[in-house]
Amino acid sequence: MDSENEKTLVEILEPNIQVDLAKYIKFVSNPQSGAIATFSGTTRDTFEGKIVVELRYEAYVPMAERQIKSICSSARLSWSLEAMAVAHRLGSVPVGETSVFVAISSVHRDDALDACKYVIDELKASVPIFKKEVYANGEVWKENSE
Amino acid sequence: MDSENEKTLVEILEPNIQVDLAKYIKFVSNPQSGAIATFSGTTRDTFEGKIVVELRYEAYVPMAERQIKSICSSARLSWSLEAMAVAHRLGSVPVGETSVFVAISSVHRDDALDACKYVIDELKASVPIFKKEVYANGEVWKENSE
Amino acid sequence: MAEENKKGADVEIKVLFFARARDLAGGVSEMMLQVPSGSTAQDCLSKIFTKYPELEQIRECMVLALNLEYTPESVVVNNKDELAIIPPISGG
Amino acid sequence: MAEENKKGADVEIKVLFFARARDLAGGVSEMMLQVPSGSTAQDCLSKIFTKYPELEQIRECMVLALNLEYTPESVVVNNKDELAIIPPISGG
Repeated sequence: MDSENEKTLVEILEPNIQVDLAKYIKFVSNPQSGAIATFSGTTRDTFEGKIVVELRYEAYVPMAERQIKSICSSARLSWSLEAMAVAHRLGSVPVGETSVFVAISSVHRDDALDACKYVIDELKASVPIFKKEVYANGEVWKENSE
Repeated sequence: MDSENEKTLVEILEPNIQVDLAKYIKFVSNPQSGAIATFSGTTRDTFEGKIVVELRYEAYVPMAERQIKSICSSARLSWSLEAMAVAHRLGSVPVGETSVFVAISSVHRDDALDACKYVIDELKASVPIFKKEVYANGEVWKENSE
Repeated sequence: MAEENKKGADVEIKVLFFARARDLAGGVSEMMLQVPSGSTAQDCLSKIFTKYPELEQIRECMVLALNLEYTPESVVVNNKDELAIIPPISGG
Repeated sequence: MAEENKKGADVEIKVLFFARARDLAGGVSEMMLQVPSGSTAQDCLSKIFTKYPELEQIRECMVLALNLEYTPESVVVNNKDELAIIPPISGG
């Protein structure tokens, strides 16, 4: 589609910039769409029984952007999608705040829902972003098991 | 779980009250959750080539609330969920605006994502809510084909 | 309610019409209906369809709810029950 | 770049270290590396591991990216290429 680039927004956010959910939902909203599916990944307070203070993210930024755009293009081959927005925050993400957000609109709901799951799964599997979990008594680089 | 009722919010909104996405996302946010999945159903501008002016919804309100709560309870049996919010607007919903919104939080992302799809599918299949499509040259009560 | 359901006594139920069912019932959204004790929802429907024959148009695609739950037509109605005619749903 | 890859001439690439790889490289996030023309990414890695032996800890779980794309170790590097050591990822 000619306007695919205009309808796909990928942002790797610098530290201390919160993920603005409303902005991305607005980006994917349009009169042609009947459905918007979103996914937020948020910092939770415990991991395997240990108390998490915060997560710290870093990324190979230009490659991460490129990979995410590639995932979005791939999703458009599998589903009929209108607009897509993917944002990932860097630096410290305190408990309860959003680290990653995916928003996708489509004419019919299955496309947006299934593509949303695909995009977050692929992002976690292949995009060079790295998370350090900071506990009260230490810190560790994480590895996505999936 | 003891607090299940406190963690499930179901609202059938009177006409002219817009669906406040941020309110429901906030409701399902909590420090235990690592994931929030949402689904918005929005009025689109065309249906089978006809130009849609607006949708008008009515419901058998007490039964609709009861059915949606039942769907939420059922979802909690299949997935490990933290908080759930489901809202459906009544009356006229202009093109581009949200008629139904589902937000679900969970510790792990697959639970929220899969439950979100289940809830909207079940809502469309079994909850007594009725939609009239208003075109430039007429109107018709719709039937969910799914 | 059991006492009110003595053989032969009438029971009174409330009938609700939604969406297309309401349109076909001439815009009536609810009515009270008296039927003999022991009547089923199907018996009630027969009386309702006699009163509003246009409803036949959705006979094959409507379902019933009794007191906020979907119900088979064979269920026996009790006094003060609420019976709803549910045309094809289209929420979402 | 073909002209710069004449047999025997050196090529210079930039090497990037992220996350745990950076920690194991003593906090170094990037370095320039000269290797003979025709060298593969694996040849580069050998030199890098000689310089930062602690990286052996992630030898089995790291992957490489060349110029922003994942790459096999058998790829031949060219002058001004950017080679990244990617430890296990954990975005999301």
